[in-house]
Amino acid sequence: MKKVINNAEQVVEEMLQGIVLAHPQYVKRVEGFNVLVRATSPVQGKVALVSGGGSGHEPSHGGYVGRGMLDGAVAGAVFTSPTPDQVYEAVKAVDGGKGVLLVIKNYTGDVMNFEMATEMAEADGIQVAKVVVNDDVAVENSTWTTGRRGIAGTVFVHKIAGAKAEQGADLAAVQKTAEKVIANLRSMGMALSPCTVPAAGKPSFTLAENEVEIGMGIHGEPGTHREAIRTADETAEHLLSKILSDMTLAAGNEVAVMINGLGGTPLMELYIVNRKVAALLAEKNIKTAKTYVGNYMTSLEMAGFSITVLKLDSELKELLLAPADTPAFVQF
Amino acid sequence: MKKVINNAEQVVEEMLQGIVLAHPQYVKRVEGFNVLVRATSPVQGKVALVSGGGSGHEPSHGGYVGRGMLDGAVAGAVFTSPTPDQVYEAVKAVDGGKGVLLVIKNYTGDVMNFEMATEMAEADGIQVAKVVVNDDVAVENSTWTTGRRGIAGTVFVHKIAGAKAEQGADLAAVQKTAEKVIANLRSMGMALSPCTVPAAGKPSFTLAENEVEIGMGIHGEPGTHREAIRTADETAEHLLSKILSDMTLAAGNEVAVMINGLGGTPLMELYIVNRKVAALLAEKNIKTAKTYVGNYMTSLEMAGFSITVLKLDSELKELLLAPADTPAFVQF
Amino acid sequence: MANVIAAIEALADVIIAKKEFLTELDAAIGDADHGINMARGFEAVRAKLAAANPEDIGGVLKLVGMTLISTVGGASGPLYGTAFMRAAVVTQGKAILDAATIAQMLSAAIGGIKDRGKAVRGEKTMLDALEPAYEAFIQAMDKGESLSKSLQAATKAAADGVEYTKTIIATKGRASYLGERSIGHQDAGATSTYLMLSALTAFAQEQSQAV
Amino acid sequence: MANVIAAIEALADVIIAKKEFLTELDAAIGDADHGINMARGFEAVRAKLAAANPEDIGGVLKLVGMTLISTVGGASGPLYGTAFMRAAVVTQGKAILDAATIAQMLSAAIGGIKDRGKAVRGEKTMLDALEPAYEAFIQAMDKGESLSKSLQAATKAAADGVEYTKTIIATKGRASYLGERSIGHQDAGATSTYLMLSALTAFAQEQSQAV
Ligand SMILES: Nc1ncnc2c1ncn2[C@@H]1O[C@H](COP(=O)(O)OP(=O)(O)O)[C@@H](O)[C@H]1O
Ligand SMILES: Nc1ncnc2c1ncn2[C@@H]1O[C@H](COP(=O)(O)OP(=O)(O)O)[C@@H](O)[C@H]1O
Ligand SMILES: [Mg+2]
Ligand SMILES: [Mg+2]
Ligand SMILES: [Mg+2]
Ligand SMILES: [Mg+2]
Repeated sequence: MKKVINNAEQVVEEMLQGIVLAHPQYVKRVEGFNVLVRATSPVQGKVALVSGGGSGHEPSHGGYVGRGMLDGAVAGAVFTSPTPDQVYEAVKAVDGGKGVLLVIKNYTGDVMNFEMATEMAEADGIQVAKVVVNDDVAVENSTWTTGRRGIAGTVFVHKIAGAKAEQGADLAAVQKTAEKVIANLRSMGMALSPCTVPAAGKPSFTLAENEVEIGMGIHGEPGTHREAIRTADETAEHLLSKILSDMTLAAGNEVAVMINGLGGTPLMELYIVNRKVAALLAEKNIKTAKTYVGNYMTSLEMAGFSITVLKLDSELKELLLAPADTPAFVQF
Repeated sequence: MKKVINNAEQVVEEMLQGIVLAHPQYVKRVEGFNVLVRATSPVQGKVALVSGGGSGHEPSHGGYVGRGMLDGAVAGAVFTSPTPDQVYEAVKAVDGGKGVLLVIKNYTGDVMNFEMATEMAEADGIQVAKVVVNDDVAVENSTWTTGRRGIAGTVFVHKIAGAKAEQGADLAAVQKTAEKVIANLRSMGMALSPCTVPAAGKPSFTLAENEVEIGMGIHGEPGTHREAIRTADETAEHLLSKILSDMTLAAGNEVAVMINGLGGTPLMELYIVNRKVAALLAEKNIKTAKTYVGNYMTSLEMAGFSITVLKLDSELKELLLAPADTPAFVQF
Repeated sequence: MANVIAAIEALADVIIAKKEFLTELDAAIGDADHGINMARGFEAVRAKLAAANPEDIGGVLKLVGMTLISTVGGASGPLYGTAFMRAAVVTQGKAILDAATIAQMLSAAIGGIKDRGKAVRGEKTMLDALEPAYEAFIQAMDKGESLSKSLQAATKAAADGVEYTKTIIATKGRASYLGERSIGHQDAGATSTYLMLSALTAFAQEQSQAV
Repeated sequence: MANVIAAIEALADVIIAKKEFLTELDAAIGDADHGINMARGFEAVRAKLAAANPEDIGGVLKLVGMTLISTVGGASGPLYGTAFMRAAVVTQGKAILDAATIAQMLSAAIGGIKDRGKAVRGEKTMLDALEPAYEAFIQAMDKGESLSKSLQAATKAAADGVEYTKTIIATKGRASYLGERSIGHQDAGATSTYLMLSALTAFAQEQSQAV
């Protein structure tokens, strides 16, 4: 394991210190907890958004704390959902009297820990609502499973629900908008190489030199299958077709697209993927209102990418294009 | 070589297509050339900035084309400086009547190719000035060598000279400001792993499992020496001390800092580095006006990072903090 | 009381000793953190126990549960945490750990895990070790076996449960994303449950021999 | 004319054939692109020559120079490009490549490289192959050797020059950043210069035997 770290046990703590030192204009730390909130928190009279999860997905989620997006982000150990007391502290620190929306990625651990935190906060009289993001179409949806995972599309939930909250909407309305985003959101990814959890010290899986993992999660957990690496165009087409076959998009519909890097893939490759995705959408007469290309939801140094498509209506489009000002997502 | 590409010979072409498809609000292509210019180019009555170099450093430089930064970016083959005709086309496409400043990184090839382009543009009656960025302190400065290399600090030149041009300054003034940035700019980097130029098909060097390359360039060219990997704090301290010993910073001075990822290093590690850099600067009573942490000037998928310190005066600070709106650098 | 604390320390020892093993099991079909998570939790439990002075078994178990909840994270944190919290409820005011109390504790723990995780047996989780263990324990007790023997039976059943998890598809937790590909691998959480039961059994055996 | 074009094609052949080798040399102390750059340039030269119909040697060389400038990039593009452009100037209106013309061409090319790159001999660049080659060529000519023999002498001197680059520190170009660590490695650009000269020599030899 070759990493720029001091101590595998301290990576989250030291990273959080580094974030606060880098971006004091945006974020502050809730003393004693692995929680970042806006420098201005609590924002009175605004619904607050809290997200979080395991660390290792940077800039998710601390990088999205700021005007127009999140109010608080809770950082668990690497790839491990944070504990309820941490989430509870975040909720208390950001509540401005209009309630708190929790944006949870659909993993058993995340859901349970955030639910326990909800119970704690509600006992304090804080209004808490939650949404669970499950955009990953790689995983079949079935009542027999935990359901689909939440991956990079979560950033669109932060952005759009965050803009809604910034407009002054109440908790139920912000939750409803977030749920609409989730209903319209599909993602799928693939990995070229594994990543190494610092405390584990070795890669969580291995791939042969010509092998890739399709439907890869963002925690180093295996995907749906392995195959020989194909061209960027073939891979993009494969992932996009899985995504589109799971949504109802008609010619003339508008979407937002995210080509998300998992941490170790050069931007050059992400743009090559976008070239094909844009062409395929244009062929179907689907209009792309906005495209995001970059490392938004990573898996440490994993090489690979995911594609996210969000179907827009006029409300979602306006909110997506609204300004945001956070360490990792700035938009006029 | 495992990459998300279609054809090693086509990566630059396909990437440029992908960038334009992703960001039509920001950039357009100069038809037939590997040149991106602002969607609004030429901007009349403003000094235009053109930069460029080999590809593989994304988001440099196309990602910095937009309001408050560059007007044009020229993309050479991977790690190979662009040819004069390409630079010449960029200059012609962006000139708004007030002249064009070329921001060149100090590599023999870049300097020669941009100089030949200058001769071509001047023959057309276009006013052209140039600055050469040489922020890398890893390479000793001596009349016997080509001089220091230009690396990540170049982004500060784009930002600050771009803001100056946006204010309406004339070519000589923009050039003078750019030169002040360069005089106040120092960087140094290190690599944990090599990268693979697509057309070469294999890594340009190899490092043992516990070995790192100190003073690494951004083209896979070797650094000053190799050593066993140290802790993040030790490495940060080593690089920063090399940087600081080459500038005159007194207690109370203000700086801007960039912790730049080379493409394959997780943001988590960059923030851990920033934690130490911030602490060391604070110890010396040096004030950090603004910190940037992320992948600004990469080397494909290379793991590693660089530290850049820019000494600010009131002009540079104001220009650095001025708004910018480009695909990869947005600031209110 | 000292006995119960010593028993918890025995659990901590085995979890910390098997940190890598549990992490490797989780790597195969999960996200490679179960051992790390559990070891972090039991390190904290050790430290908390050293500093605290609980009044009864319930106090010990509550401290363990709360510590696991606030330090483990992931899926196993809330699940084991809730299990210990529920076991604490049925041991409030008690100072001696007899077979009947252990049966009550196991039953309460299972209830807590089910409430929290919404899983049932056969979904390739810790329940596939814990439920059979509980049943075997009750059966042995009903047959009049000693506490030590009953615990041995429970541990044996948990071991079988771990083996059984190799044969089934995961439908809860992170491994469920793998579908068929989860077959052939044993569940990490079932394994940590088995390890804790076996440590408890060994501890009880030592105690009974010492007495 | 056909002869000159065939000679250029011989240069293109060797550069393209040695693409990987030149890239590897550049990888050791540079940025692993010299062979790729040069091969891209000479592929373009081949295509351009096939389509164009230059009137004289100057026309051929100008086309080569301009094509290299607009397709190679890096340091070698402007340098070799300028070299061919300068050689084109001294061969304007000429249709036959005799020894005197070749000497003029080499001299003009060296001047162009020095003007553009500001390097002198001994800095571990293509000049360390080209200048000795030129001198050896002149010397052989002065001794009354045949064109073919004179080219052989030039090629031999270029080969020695390549060997010499292994012994010195680079002070120009990308390898200069390495300082002492550049010792022991041969310069990529000197090597491509040697390869082109040796291809030219082999070509001239074939021609003289054919005649
Ligand atoms: N819904 C559930 N009910 C019971 N046990 C579960 C459930 N989901 C997961 N588990 C158990 O948790 C274990 C995984 O724990 P751990 O790796 O620590 O958490 P995570 O899956 O969040 O990384 C699984 O091996 C399984 O035994
Ligand atoms: N200033 C210079 N003068 C002459 N030759 C030079 C100079 N700088 C570099 N070279 C030659 O160019 C070669 C490198 O070419 P290439 O790899 O294509 O370009 P780059 O260094 O830009 O990647 C070197 O091996 C050297 O022979
Ligand atoms: Mg986990
Ligand atoms: Mg180069
Ligand atoms: Mg796990
Ligand atoms: Mg080179």
